[in-house]
Amino acid sequence: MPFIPHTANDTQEMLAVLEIDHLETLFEEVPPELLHPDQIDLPEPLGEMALARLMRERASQDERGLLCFTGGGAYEHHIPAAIWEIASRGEFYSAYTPYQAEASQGTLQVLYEYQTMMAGLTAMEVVNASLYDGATALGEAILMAVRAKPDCARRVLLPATLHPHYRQVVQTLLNGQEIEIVPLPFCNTGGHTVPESLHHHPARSFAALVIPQPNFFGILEEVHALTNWAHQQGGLVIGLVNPLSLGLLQPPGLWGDQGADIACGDGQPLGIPLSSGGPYFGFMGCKQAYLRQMPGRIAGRTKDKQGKEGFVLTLQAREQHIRRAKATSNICTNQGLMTVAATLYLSLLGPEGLHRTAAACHANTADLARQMQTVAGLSCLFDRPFFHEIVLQLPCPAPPILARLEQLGISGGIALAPYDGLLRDCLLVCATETRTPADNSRFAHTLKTLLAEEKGHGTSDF
Amino acid sequence: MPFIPHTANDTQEMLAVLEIDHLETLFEEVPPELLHPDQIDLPEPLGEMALARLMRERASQDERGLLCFTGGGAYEHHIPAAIWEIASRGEFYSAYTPYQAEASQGTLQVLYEYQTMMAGLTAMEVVNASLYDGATALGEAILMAVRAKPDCARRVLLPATLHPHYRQVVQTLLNGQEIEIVPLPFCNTGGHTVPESLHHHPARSFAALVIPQPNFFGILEEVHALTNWAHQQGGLVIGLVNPLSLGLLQPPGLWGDQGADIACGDGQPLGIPLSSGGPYFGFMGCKQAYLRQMPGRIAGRTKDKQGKEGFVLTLQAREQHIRRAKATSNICTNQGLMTVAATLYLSLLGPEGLHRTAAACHANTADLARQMQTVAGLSCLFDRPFFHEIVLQLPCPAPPILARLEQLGISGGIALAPYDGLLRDCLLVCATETRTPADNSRFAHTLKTLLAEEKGHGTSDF
Amino acid sequence: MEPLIFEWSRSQRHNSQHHPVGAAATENGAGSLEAALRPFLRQQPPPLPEVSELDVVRHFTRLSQQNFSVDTHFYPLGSCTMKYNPRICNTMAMLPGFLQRHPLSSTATGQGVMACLYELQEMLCNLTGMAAVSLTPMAGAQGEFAGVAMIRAYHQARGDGNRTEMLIPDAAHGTNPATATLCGFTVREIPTDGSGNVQLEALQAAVGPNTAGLMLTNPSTLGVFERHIRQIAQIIHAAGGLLYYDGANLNAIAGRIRPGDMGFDAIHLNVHKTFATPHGGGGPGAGPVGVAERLRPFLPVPMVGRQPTGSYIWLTEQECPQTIGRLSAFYGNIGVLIRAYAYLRLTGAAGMRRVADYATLNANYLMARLTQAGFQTAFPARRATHEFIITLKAEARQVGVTALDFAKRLLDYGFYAPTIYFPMLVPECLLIEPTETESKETLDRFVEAMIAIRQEAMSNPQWLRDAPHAIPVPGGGCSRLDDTLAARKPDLRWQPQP
Amino acid sequence: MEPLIFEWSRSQRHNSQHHPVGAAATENGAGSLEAALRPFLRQQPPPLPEVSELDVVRHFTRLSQQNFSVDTHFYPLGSCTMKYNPRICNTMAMLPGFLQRHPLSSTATGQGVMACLYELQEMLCNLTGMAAVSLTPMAGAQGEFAGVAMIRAYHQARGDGNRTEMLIPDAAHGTNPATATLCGFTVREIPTDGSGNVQLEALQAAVGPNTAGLMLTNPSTLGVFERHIRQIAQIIHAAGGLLYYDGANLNAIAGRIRPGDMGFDAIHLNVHKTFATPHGGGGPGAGPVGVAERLRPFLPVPMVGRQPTGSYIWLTEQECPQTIGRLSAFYGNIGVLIRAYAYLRLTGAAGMRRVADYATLNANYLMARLTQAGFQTAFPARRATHEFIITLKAEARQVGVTALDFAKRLLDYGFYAPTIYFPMLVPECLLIEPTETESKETLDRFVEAMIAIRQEAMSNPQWLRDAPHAIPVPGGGCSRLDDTLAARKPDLRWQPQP
Ligand SMILES: Cc1ncc(COP(=O)(O)O)c(C=O)c1O
Ligand SMILES: Cc1ncc(COP(=O)(O)O)c(C=O)c1O
Repeated sequence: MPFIPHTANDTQEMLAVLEIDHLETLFEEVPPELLHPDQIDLPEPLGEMALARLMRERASQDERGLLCFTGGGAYEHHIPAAIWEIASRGEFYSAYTPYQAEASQGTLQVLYEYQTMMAGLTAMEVVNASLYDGATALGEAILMAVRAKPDCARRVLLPATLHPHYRQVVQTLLNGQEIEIVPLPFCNTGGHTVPESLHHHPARSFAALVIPQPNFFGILEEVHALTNWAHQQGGLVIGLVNPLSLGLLQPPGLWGDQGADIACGDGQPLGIPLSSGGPYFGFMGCKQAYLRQMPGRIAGRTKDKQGKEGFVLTLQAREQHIRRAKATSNICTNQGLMTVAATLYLSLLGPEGLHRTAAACHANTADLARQMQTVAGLSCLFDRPFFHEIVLQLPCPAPPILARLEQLGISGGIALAPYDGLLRDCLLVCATETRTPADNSRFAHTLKTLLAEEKGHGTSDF
Repeated sequence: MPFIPHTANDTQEMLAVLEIDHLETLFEEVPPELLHPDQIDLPEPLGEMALARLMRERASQDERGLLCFTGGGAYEHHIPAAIWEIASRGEFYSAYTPYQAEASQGTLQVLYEYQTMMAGLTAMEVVNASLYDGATALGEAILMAVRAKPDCARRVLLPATLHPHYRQVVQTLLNGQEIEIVPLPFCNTGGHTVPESLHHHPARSFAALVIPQPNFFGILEEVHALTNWAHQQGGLVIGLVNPLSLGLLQPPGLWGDQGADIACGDGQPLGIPLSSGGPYFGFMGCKQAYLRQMPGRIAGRTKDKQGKEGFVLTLQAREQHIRRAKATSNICTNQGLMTVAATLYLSLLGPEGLHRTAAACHANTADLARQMQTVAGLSCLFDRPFFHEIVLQLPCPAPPILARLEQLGISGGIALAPYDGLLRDCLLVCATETRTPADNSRFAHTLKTLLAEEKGHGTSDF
Repeated sequence: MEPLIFEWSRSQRHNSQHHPVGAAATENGAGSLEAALRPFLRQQPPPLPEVSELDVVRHFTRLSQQNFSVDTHFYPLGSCTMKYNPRICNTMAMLPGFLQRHPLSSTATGQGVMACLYELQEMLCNLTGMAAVSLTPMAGAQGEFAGVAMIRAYHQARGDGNRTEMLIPDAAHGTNPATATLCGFTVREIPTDGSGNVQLEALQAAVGPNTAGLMLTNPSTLGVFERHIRQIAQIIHAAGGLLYYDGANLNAIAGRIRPGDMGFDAIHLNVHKTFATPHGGGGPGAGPVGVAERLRPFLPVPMVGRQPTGSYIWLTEQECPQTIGRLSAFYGNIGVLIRAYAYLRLTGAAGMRRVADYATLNANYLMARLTQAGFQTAFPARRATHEFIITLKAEARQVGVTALDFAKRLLDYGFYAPTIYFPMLVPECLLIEPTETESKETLDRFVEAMIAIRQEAMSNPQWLRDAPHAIPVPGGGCSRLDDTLAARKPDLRWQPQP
Repeated sequence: MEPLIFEWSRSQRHNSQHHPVGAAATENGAGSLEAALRPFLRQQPPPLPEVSELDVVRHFTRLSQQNFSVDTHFYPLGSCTMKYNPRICNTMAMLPGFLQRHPLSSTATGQGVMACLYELQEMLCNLTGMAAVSLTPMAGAQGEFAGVAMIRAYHQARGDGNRTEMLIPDAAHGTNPATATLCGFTVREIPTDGSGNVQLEALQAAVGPNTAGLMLTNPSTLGVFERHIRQIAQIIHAAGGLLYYDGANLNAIAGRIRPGDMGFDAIHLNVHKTFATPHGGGGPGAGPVGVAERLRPFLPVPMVGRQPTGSYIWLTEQECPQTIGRLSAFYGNIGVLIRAYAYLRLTGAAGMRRVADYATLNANYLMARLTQAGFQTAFPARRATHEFIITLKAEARQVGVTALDFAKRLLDYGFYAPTIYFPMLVPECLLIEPTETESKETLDRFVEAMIAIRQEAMSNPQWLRDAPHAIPVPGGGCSRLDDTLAARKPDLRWQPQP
């Protein structure tokens, strides 16, 4: 029997100890009408060999070797081989949440190191041991901010420059909480949230302002002005950041005069494979003052009976298994193994590697922007500083172009029309450090050709 | 610097301890004319990211997903995933030969378990810890037999049913040794070595008879008669076996009345990927009596100072690092990690799994033979019992057919003409447990179509 | 103790093999970033360690060895179902074709993975007896959130706006009440009776026009099967409420009993329990939700749909306008779901049934052996399901050793400890779940260890209170760690000595 | 101690997930094999363990943890070059496209791997200054075999049949004389002088018309560079012999000094030393051979050739009629060669030079520190190359502790021991090779440990003689193992208790 070690003999001996004759008897307390008499309708079991053949076929169906210029919250980055060779080790991969600290020092020390690195990266005082993903981390951050600011209205300011999926997830998570989401418009030319446009939100009329940096369009927000303004109104600032960008960009802990109060985001860029969208991980850090409002697990350093240092999960009184209905969140299982990978990633790259990677991402996208602007009919939609992702204005709808690009081996970005009617014919593209100038020109040339064809069609249709 | 941890500061400090200023000074004892002044002409270094891209391109060039019916000494088998997930663990993979036994008990215990399993499988009394591959193992076995039989002529009987590459390797290895290789012909209809045909080799006229089972053509040799005959002549018997077949077939240790004296072969079928031909591993076992003639490393069980059991490399007095010019072989590094994989394989399959796998291989090939014989123009060349590999007689030369098959996604076997002029238009094929009846009929149907085309061509050419 | 990675750090130690090279990186590198970007740049490099690749490999390899895990130790952690995670499932999920796909690339490039997900939806429907399944929740607790949010949406859609109360048995897992609160409900606890069942009278008394529903685990976290489940369902449904199933314990019944047949309206499953996806030291998992027909419109998106042509598409807000919405930026923990899919294809229906049978056999056998050895179980009159509870209150009274002391001492014997102090209503409890993948010999060895520890407790209780003494990890591990100190003076990140 | 896998075994315990299923397997399974096969079937199933997949995973995972390895420990094993094996090289070699290819499938399906091999041949030529390279030898010793066989073939091809003697310095590695014998030569040892060089007079006296050649390592296994190499080459060549280079120590000079320039006619390389392919606990490695022009015709086959069209082909006996022949059933250890190729592409020429520089710096630094600490080196007047020798003969005389005792005690400190008692001519020696991938801090910690052990030796020599005491592996490992017992009563396989 696959994965069940019992021999017929074992089963007999064990039943004998129980003084019963049949396995069925074990279910005697179950009302008989609930015992499903027949085989449930699942496909016949496969051996490992047949399964492997099936899965290899499925995976190779999806293996296109596309040249990837698509970002939008998930990015193709170089993932050092050592990461998954180590993170996949059985002792990490098949362990549970480290409830028994003494038998889980490895995992706990990694978490402590992870928290330290992420705290350094974001310039936040404390960081938790992960949440599900960037979008839910933002949702949790808002809940946390509202809890922390009982003197403010249960409202949160959410810029329209936020990733639309994140906005949707936040909406889902806040639905039961009577928290109002107040959308903030963005500047048509700059693609950013204009600080001056917020003046009609009075003090204490909101618990938090969310600042995505870079925002969904790749544009850099005026984080200092926004942060200072929100603080002046008595609200908290939640910085939503791409952790890789922090190799280069100012960390949320240093925004404005006092720094953001909560930082969160998606850890995918730190060594996590794209994998159709998950598993990734959410990270969250905050000022010390809000520590006991923070959701999620936290590892801490302590001492053992001999006075030696060691690690435990701590501050559990915030969590559901202790505080139950009054917990800071319902989260239990988080994305542990992904933080192991991220810790490996940050260790392997170090400050220099992270800086260079972020710089290369940006330089490659800048090069892509330059190359694209030489193509007739193409332009960059926004004129403000960006990081590593840009919106291209096409002379025609993007979806058919994207489909053609894909046939030609290029994953050409994200059509923005479905998200915002105003962004018709717009394409969100990025070139990470994995792209080369040659890749960029292949993209530009292919697009040029396609646009020319498209125009030809247009004319002949006319 | 990749993989060199020295900071500029470290280098300075270390040079200071040495009281020198430049790294170059370290080479001051080298005659200056030998110090290559310029960069040697190698490609520019790549970062890991660029390397990964290059290697993925190369690997995907070779990734054809061919349906494999090719055997001939290397077989596509199901490899349980657990094997390489564990064998690739750093502690196995990055360790050296376990010279310091106390710090290498893991590797040594695996070797001891490996030796036990292989001894059981082959029914030999002792087994070593691996040789390079099956062909060199055979070469070593012959050298060993000649050493062990100083009273016999330095001759060895080598059936023509042996894998031709093995014959070539043996030739290479024996070249310096003045050992004569006496080829034995095979039966045209049976594809085997006929015991009765050996009578003209008198007693002590050879040190060993090699018996490949199954032989290169997949045919089963008359191992009992051959073994008994050789022993009567005072020669040793070397059984060359496919270890997977021993899940089903009689082990060399039980051949004839006394059993083969030495067993060897290639371990590839036991969980080792095809990998274009290597790394595989050679195995060798023998009767206790010849233990001290055996080449290669051997792990043994012993006791520690506390009387606890533990493992060491033992009987090193046979080996080059002790015995030097008088060693049983020059082998030093062997194929350690492959034996770890094989031990995992044999543990996961167990006697039942190995038996079933061998039976499935054979049944699939039998099914293939049946299906092929329904194709007009195709027949099986030999009429004797076979295991898991057969020779098909085609009505036309095999190479162009093979090329066409490959284009159609089938790796269709091995053309035998290059090896033996008498086997013109012959194809050696096998269907392991990884093939299904549907795969077999796809092969048969494709071949049928190709032969029909070929015939069409033939006629039109006429 | 292994030093912290930061202690290995040396300024300027680089792994240049991971530095991007090439024109863009060098020519337009940090030095020459456009002037426009300058005001946004960080002044100080982030304080990350500067270590070599070898340092990293050694450090984290050694840390890994300082863990217990299913791959190395028996891990009878009740409620967590720590069973063997077949390596093939991992290997397959790590195939480059699956790993490399961008979530926003077209469905044309994702038919392989979507086929797996679609079939997984179907299989889970069949296995649980529910009408439809959404795979998107990223763990059990998020599955619960989705389920409870659907219940809320259902009542709202019917204009039934006063159903503000969620009923939850006192034995429930903490995520149940936490989730109910998060969804805006008030939690009302329902007591458990002496044999581990929900007190029906109390339940009957609690229901009313405010009742949104009841959240239940069955088998419960007390390790018994709730026999009155059909009555309970009737009571709740009669009151206009819905029944939520916490599927964390499905391993006990999968393939034999279906939550749908018990009358549940919404359920979540823990693939990282029942379907052998690895726990990863605390995730990632996945918590698919299933619903009865009437909740179908509210399922979280995206889901995978199949077109008449046979090709797969994502179902989103467009196709499901009443959905409770999205729960993650993309599609949930796809890689984890692939592992679960692979596992289910390996077992099939017969295999799942065997899982339930042998998980139950192992638990009952272990319970019987421990009972024979003199341990006291929480519900001696009941059959265990896949887990059961031992209470050490007698030992605590007698010699003053606690469940915690027992747990710590087990570590010395090379066994991970069972869950302790949960469920809260049983004093000094150990919740023990052996799972079906453990052999009789392992259970027997565990019994021997328990007996030995009990003897130690009697003869030298201090020895237990001081445990662990020598955990079998390299270097012998640490002794008991001070949780109170950790919480009192939180030290949550390393800081360089000034 | 971890029990043997056989002790976990229980009759009828199967992993049916690894049983072939389907029509052929069941219908034509063992029971119904053709009658013709019956006489060939084994009567008793092979005595393999019957264990579950979980047993297997746990057992071998735990065994792995009972090893020191480069990934976990400093491993200064002289002559063996235990440096960091970049994980990327392994990951790339394990790509399915490389793993799945059958060796006898057509070259059309192998252009990817053959491109790597061809370029590797070229790179090794350039790096070593040789005219041509064959990659087929499967380890260093087989490379030596190929080299010496080529020397033999060369003399034979010239009708120079009396060259029956191979000269080998007394410091040489055991594989050198063993190989010479295997190739049919008589070995003649050449003594080493007091500063580690070959005694030129002795060499001069030894050469003659019987001299087939000289096998030399440079830098030698004494950890010094043979300064008179050009003179030596001249002496050998003048006598009509050829010069063989044992490339095991190439790590000391790669990228800076080329064996070809030194006058060598044939060389082998150890990819599992210089090119960072993992040692795998004793292999697989690979031992490519390179030759000067005059030996080219004799290179072992197959090699990779490139056609004018740019496509790659195998060169075999057809194209190379004078070849010494085949050395393996197929093409050698391709997977290992792919790792070496990947490594060389990562380093390039500049990187290889840095390897030599820093391997040398580390060795000299460590030697200097140990000398300062009072240890006696074998050749104090010489620069170390990438390795050096400490002799403990003073300590042995003084307090009766041996190199073996030191080695065993180092294990307790978490360091793998240096090579001991080799080369044989230095009494109580430790051959120490730190390699370039180790940091200064690690070397410093090693020095501290050596000093501490020396103090222990002085104050309590028995403590060393009883070492190791507590090796940092789970469970603390074993104490010193009895080699003599092992050889006297060989116990080479487990047998069930009768
Ligand atoms: C009974 C029960 N319900 C819910 C959960 C929560 O599941 P998750 O940890 O996946 O969020 C758990 C997990 O421990 C559980 O045991
Ligand atoms: C100097 C020297 N020569 C030759 C060899 C033999 O190489 P291999 O072990 O790869 O056969 C070694 C390996 O230890 C060595 O150190």
